[in-house]
Amino acid sequence: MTTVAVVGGSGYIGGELLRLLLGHPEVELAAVTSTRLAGRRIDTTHPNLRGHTDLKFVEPDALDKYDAVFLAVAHRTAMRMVPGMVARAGCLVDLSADFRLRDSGVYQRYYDTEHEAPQLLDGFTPGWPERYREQLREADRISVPGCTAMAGMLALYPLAAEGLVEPDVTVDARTGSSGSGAAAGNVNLHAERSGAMRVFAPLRHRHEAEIAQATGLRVRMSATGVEAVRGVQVYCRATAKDNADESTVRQAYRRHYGDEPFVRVVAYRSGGYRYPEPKILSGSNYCDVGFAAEPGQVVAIAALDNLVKGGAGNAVQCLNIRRGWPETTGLGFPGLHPV
Amino acid sequence: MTTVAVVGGSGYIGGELLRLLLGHPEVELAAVTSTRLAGRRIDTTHPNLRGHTDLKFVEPDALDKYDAVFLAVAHRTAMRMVPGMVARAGCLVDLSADFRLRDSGVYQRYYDTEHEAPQLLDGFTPGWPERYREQLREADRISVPGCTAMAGMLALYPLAAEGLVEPDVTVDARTGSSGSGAAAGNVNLHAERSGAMRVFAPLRHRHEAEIAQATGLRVRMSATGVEAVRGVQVYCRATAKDNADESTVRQAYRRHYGDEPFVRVVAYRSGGYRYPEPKILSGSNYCDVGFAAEPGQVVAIAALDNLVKGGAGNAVQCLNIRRGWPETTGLGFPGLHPV
Amino acid sequence: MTTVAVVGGSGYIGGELLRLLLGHPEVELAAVTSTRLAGRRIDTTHPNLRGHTDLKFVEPDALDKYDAVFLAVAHRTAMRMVPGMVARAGCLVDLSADFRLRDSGVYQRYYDTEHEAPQLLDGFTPGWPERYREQLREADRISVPGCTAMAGMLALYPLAAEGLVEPDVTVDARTGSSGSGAAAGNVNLHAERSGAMRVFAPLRHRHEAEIAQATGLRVRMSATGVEAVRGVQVYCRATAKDNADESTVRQAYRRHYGDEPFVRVVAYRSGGYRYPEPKILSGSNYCDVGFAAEPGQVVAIAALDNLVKGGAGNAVQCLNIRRGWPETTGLGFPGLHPV
Amino acid sequence: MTTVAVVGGSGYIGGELLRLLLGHPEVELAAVTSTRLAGRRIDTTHPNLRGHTDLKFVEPDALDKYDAVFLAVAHRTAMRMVPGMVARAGCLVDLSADFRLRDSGVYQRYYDTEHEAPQLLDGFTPGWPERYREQLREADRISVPGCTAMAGMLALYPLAAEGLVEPDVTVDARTGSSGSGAAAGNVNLHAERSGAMRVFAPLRHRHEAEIAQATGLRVRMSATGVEAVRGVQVYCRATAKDNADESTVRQAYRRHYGDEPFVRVVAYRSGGYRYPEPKILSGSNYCDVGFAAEPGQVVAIAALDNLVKGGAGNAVQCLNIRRGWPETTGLGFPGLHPV
Amino acid sequence: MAMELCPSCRGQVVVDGSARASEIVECPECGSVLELVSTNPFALALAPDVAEDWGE
Amino acid sequence: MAMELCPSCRGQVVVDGSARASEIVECPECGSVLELVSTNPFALALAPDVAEDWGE
Ligand SMILES: NC(=O)c1ccc[n+]([C@@H]2O[C@H](COP(=O)([O-])OP(=O)(O)OC[C@H]3O[C@@H](n4cnc5c(N)ncnc54)[C@H](OP(=O)(O)O)[C@@H]3O)[C@@H](O)[C@H]2O)c1
Ligand SMILES: NC(=O)c1ccc[n+]([C@@H]2O[C@H](COP(=O)([O-])OP(=O)(O)OC[C@H]3O[C@@H](n4cnc5c(N)ncnc54)[C@H](OP(=O)(O)O)[C@@H]3O)[C@@H](O)[C@H]2O)c1
Ligand SMILES: NC(=O)c1ccc[n+]([C@@H]2O[C@H](COP(=O)([O-])OP(=O)(O)OC[C@H]3O[C@@H](n4cnc5c(N)ncnc54)[C@H](OP(=O)(O)O)[C@@H]3O)[C@@H](O)[C@H]2O)c1
Ligand SMILES: NC(=O)c1ccc[n+]([C@@H]2O[C@H](COP(=O)([O-])OP(=O)(O)OC[C@H]3O[C@@H](n4cnc5c(N)ncnc54)[C@H](OP(=O)(O)O)[C@@H]3O)[C@@H](O)[C@H]2O)c1
Ligand SMILES: [Zn+2]
Ligand SMILES: [Zn+2]
Repeated sequence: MTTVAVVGGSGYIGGELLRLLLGHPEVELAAVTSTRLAGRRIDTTHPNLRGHTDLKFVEPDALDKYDAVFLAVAHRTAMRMVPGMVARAGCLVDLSADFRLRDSGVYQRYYDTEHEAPQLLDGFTPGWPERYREQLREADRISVPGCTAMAGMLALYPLAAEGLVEPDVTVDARTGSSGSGAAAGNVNLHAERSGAMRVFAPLRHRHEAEIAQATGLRVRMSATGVEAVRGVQVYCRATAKDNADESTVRQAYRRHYGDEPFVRVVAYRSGGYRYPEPKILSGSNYCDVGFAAEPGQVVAIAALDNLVKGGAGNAVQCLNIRRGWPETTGLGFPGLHPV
Repeated sequence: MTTVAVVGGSGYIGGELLRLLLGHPEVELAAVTSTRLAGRRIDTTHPNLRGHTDLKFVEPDALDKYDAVFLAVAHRTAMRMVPGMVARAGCLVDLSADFRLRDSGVYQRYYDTEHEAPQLLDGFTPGWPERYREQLREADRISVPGCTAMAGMLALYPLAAEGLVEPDVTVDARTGSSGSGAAAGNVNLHAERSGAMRVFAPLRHRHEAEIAQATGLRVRMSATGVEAVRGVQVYCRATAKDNADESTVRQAYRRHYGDEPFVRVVAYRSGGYRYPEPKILSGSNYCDVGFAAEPGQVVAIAALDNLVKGGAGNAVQCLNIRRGWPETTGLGFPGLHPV
Repeated sequence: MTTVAVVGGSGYIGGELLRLLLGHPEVELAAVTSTRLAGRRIDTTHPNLRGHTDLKFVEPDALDKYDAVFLAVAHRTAMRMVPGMVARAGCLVDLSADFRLRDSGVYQRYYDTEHEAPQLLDGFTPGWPERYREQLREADRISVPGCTAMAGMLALYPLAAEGLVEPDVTVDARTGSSGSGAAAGNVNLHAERSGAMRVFAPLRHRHEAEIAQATGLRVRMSATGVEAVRGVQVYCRATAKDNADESTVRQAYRRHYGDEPFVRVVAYRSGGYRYPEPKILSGSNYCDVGFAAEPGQVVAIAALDNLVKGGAGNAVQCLNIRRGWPETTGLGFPGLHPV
Repeated sequence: MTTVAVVGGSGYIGGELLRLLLGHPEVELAAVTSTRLAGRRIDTTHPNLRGHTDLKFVEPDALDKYDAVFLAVAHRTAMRMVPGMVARAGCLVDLSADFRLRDSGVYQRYYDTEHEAPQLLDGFTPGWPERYREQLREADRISVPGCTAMAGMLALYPLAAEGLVEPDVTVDARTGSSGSGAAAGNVNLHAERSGAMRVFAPLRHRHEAEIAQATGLRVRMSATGVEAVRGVQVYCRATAKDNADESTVRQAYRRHYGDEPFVRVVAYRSGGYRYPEPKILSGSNYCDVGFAAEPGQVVAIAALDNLVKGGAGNAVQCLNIRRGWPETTGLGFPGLHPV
Repeated sequence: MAMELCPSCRGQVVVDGSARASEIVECPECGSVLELVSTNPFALALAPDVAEDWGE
Repeated sequence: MAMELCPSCRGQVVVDGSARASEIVECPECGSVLELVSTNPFALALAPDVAEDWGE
């Protein structure tokens, strides 16, 4: 069995990692850390795990060595931890923003923080199976993309790679509340957040840097919180190049995703689910991508569960690749309908 | 104009009082206090009031004298404040629990706190227009019932008063999240509270003491938080006495509420709104009461907006009575459909 | 008293007109029609009106003459009705799409229907108080803009009028379920529509034609249904001209809206409500507009309640202007917080 | 492989059966019927199954013979179908109400319909693993309890069996919208049903007959629709016998459920999930049961996903027992948090 | 205009003077759909019910 | 069994060997409802659309 530890297990991404790892046939969840809740049972924080584990949180200092370690802590905390963590982890998978951007200058601009371990940036492989599958087979340091970034990357990469669109694109994200984490404050009090359409980033959403890096496009990104707990949807607009139309776009998506276990092309003629819909993906590792076009404009839409394909599920998919297991191991839940 | 001050204006009840008082033709809102936000604009906390006022919060110490003062602070804080407040207020209206229960022993049992001003209890008139209208015309100290208590009192009083039910009754409340106030903590984070059916009080909900006091019945009360921001519904069961049936119950409600401006009897044969539904009451001062019966059992149902007829609206209705204005003044909003 | 009739009173816009007109001090609601429900009480369909009216629906044929008639029927039905209706209405206010577009060719393209009364198009004044106030004072045929169109028009008109943006703009609308009306089918079943992020129009949303006509811009518009019953928010992107920046944009909005009773500029530094938020506008006639800018791009955001400023409220505001009453008459509800 | 057919596969219970059976390692889903959608792909109706199956609906007449057949059709339809179905099914599992009640007179009273196959009633084994495990090992006709009935039965059976409560109990159910099925009408339109607290059965909810039959208690049951798509919670009150208190109740639950794979006792001292919460059970086959007591009164609470442990999941659990497979086969999803 | 009593809940039902036989009237208190079975004198009876099935 | 191309999106559509003329087949990629206009050889055409009106 592959031994695994989760650092920052009390948060939302941490909890989702625990759910997936406890149900993973090849993995033994050996340790879960929390600074605030050390000594407390995990299922006190994550009630869906009652009956699935008797594990308790431990202090980060109490960590031993493991075949794989997942970091589910906030940015800044991650980069401070990583140098000391690499010795403990056969494979280190970081879910924070700290090792996603190659350029520490861009990181500083978007995160208002100087990078504390820029020398380690090159050592990380993007946790993006659809594009870095080969490299992930041997990667011992993996940096998982942000949730809305992952959706934008999957939606736009084929269009960029095939030269179907001009470089300036816009990405408008719609997101549920769990994307902000469990440590969120007053603005995420239910009475304030419920039923809202809250434009919390009208411009310059941090994930635009990741999408730009991944696709080579010039990305302008916004984000609006809508009523949902899980779920991210990105609506992307691009100027069509040459004769890019729905047919050429569909073919591009087929080529890139036809064999992918976790990306489905969803662009149907009719029905309430004709384009990517996050709610039927809750708990599943799918990213659905769709499109529409009219003369001069291509629209790409993607949806995923921010905690699964936007985070923990994607991380487990990377581990599966690294360890040579079938990529879908432990990630079989298809999503619900109705939901 | 009647000058009015609101103490504890930054909370949910406080905000609702501000909305109603700013729109009240006879009232001049003269001061609003907050300990945390003194000096800040009111509309920073209550964005629906943008364009309606330029008032800022002031320290409680900065209060002068007013024709009426509304206390919208937490229990315990209220009873500490009241002795010093009576001199400043022509009419003092308290929305906390501190002066609702005649018996300070009962108060101690339910609120785990010794009453600090029991000698003042007798001086308060219940803020219950439907039953204390005459007394309210002259009342200078008014204690407004709790939100779920008000619903239960309106549902059960006619049944008790007319001897239609045996003394043991159960009241099961369903409530939205604003009933917990703006200072609520982690459990009311949107990702935790959204879509929940949270039994937060399986027994001994505090408001059962108020309903028992109001009706003379022996009340067992529970409360479950459901997905809503505003709204309370109580589902009450009682054993029918003699031949109490739907017809006798309807007549009892007609007698008690036929002329009431803010209580409607809602028990229809069919339709999605055949029984009291909180969501169409949001923002309105209505309490809708309904019923059903089968041999041996009478069911009474009531719904209201916890911040309006369950609090601030009821308080304003009491002020209207005290000042001799038409009781509906400033309380004309009917509620929305669809909503 | 001004006598008023509502045609198509059983739908959502119809119901909202009834609520506003019943509460309007200058108006006597004389007749309400429904083909399906003639003879039935209005409050059976609109339960929030219980206790406010004993009116019943009547057949459209039973209409007499009235000072004002509001048409709240579907498009196509409206244009068939209008020729016969003009004789019955001192002032005819149509809320359908049929008389919004000057060019019947554009209408045909977007609505897939040949216009049946194109000769009447010129006789309609846009129901857009902020721009057509003077004309509305004398208008006897008024066509009220679509809900998302109104939001887009209010957001973009100042930018277009002041030459702050290039002509190509995109508008991405987020909308609640009531925008689809009461006659919607299976896709709007609660279990399907709840919690969704449904891109129902990835391109070519019908209202783009209205916004283009209103502003002279070239508009590409999409629409996504999110979890809400009422509420529309538009997120608009434009390329900045010259040195348009946040300061010049704010000044433009101030000039256009500083004196408007129902448009507020909402672009604050911080807080959960720093940009336009539909939920606090539910039931109110406000449209809040906001903005953000970075070099080369201007973002404009607007929010409103689709049934109020996006429909019935706007219609009543137009009637107020036509009849020479204070424009805010019957439209005083400010919106709720929390909600 | 065990061949399986699902009759009535286009509905909500049908769709959930398809999800579970497609993911079941021992089962081959051979046929799925629909009268309205014969010839159409299953994933057109159940978008979460895209990529999981290319099956199409077939006419019920087109059915062959199968090791197991699940009936997911409405009541009345089921009892008409069953006589002709028994020859096609090695094991016939009915999810309708038609074969749950032993007494066809009780059936008639609650369902307003004369039973058309009362001679078959005795041949059905209750689809209630926790109590009929031994009989289910050999059962070839299984009748799965109703969703809220299952919750009530699991909550109350131990109390009744151990003589801890008096016979008169009340059960108040709170339910999401999927319990009404996909064929629901106007009252379940999103704009009407969203955010509601709709008492659709103030008394005499049909499932009270099943709970009474299962426990020997005299049950009075109500049901209120709240905002959720999946999820049922029952809040049950009973009069304590002798010295039944929280300790004796907990022990009774331990004895009955300590070894049960799908029933957890959830009654904690504190936290937002201290009592059974449906939302963390969405998609899982758990029923969580909890309790509270005060002198004279015992409260029992249970929660489950109406489509899983309240229907399709329970049906699959019964099939697992019948076929001698581990009872948890294909039912491993634990539920999500946050959700 | 006449004031009649609803046969279901005995609430007051306003019957318009010009109402014709078999016209439908709703009781404002209980919502029962009533039929005017006679006009001289006025008499109301419950109109046949459309069954509502809420689902489970 | 034959593999045909969807006339709308050119996706692969599986046509069962026993399929009869005018039978309806759905394209798994774009959801178009297609009609088998001929069986020898197989040919698919878009079936007449049922218009969807989403409301405003
Ligand atoms: N949420 C998403 O959708 C998502 C998706 C992809 C990646 N990520 C990334 O993954 C990382 C973790 O994100 P997250 O959403 O899991 O954040 P989170 O829920 O806020 O948890 C992060 C850490 O915050 C602490 N924490 C949790 N609850 C708290 C509370 N109530 N009060 C104070 N501190 C609390 C915990 O550390 P202690 O227990 O040690 O105190 C926890 O490990 C971040 O770097 C984020 O950018 C998030
Ligand atoms: N909510 C209801 O439905 C309801 C109904 C009827 C009666 N009541 C009663 O009315 C009173 C007020 O209730 P409420 O719901 O308005 O409570 P609340 O929102 O919690 O406000 C109460 C006080 O708490 C402080 N506060 C507000 N937000 C805070 C935050 N984020 N952090 C810390 N402190 C904060 C404020 O005082 P400072 O600004 O001075 O800090 C405020 O005056 C209570 O006695 C309650 O029992 C409530
Ligand atoms: N909804 C919005 O946000 C909005 C905003 C601005 C403008 N508008 C426009 O205003 C007009 C009315 O819109 P709406 O939203 O009020 O539409 P709606 O609710 O669908 O009502 C329109 C008409 O449809 C019929 N109807 C209502 N419920 C029905 C049902 N359950 N089954 C069958 N027919 C039913 C009614 O006519 P009968 O009673 O005669 O059968 C009603 O007058 C449209 O032209 C729309 O474009 C809508
Ligand atoms: N929903 C629950 O929570 C639940 C739980 C336990 C047991 N049950 C029981 O399981 C059975 C099925 O319940 P269900 O919730 O799955 O019901 P449902 O969704 O209404 O489906 C039942 C049948 O109705 C037809 N149908 C589906 N959608 C329709 C539409 N839009 N218009 C018209 N007809 C439509 C379908 O038959 P065709 O495709 O042949 O037309 C389908 O097989 C019932 O006996 C119920 O009592 C339900
Ligand atoms: Zn009646
Ligand atoms: Zn196709």
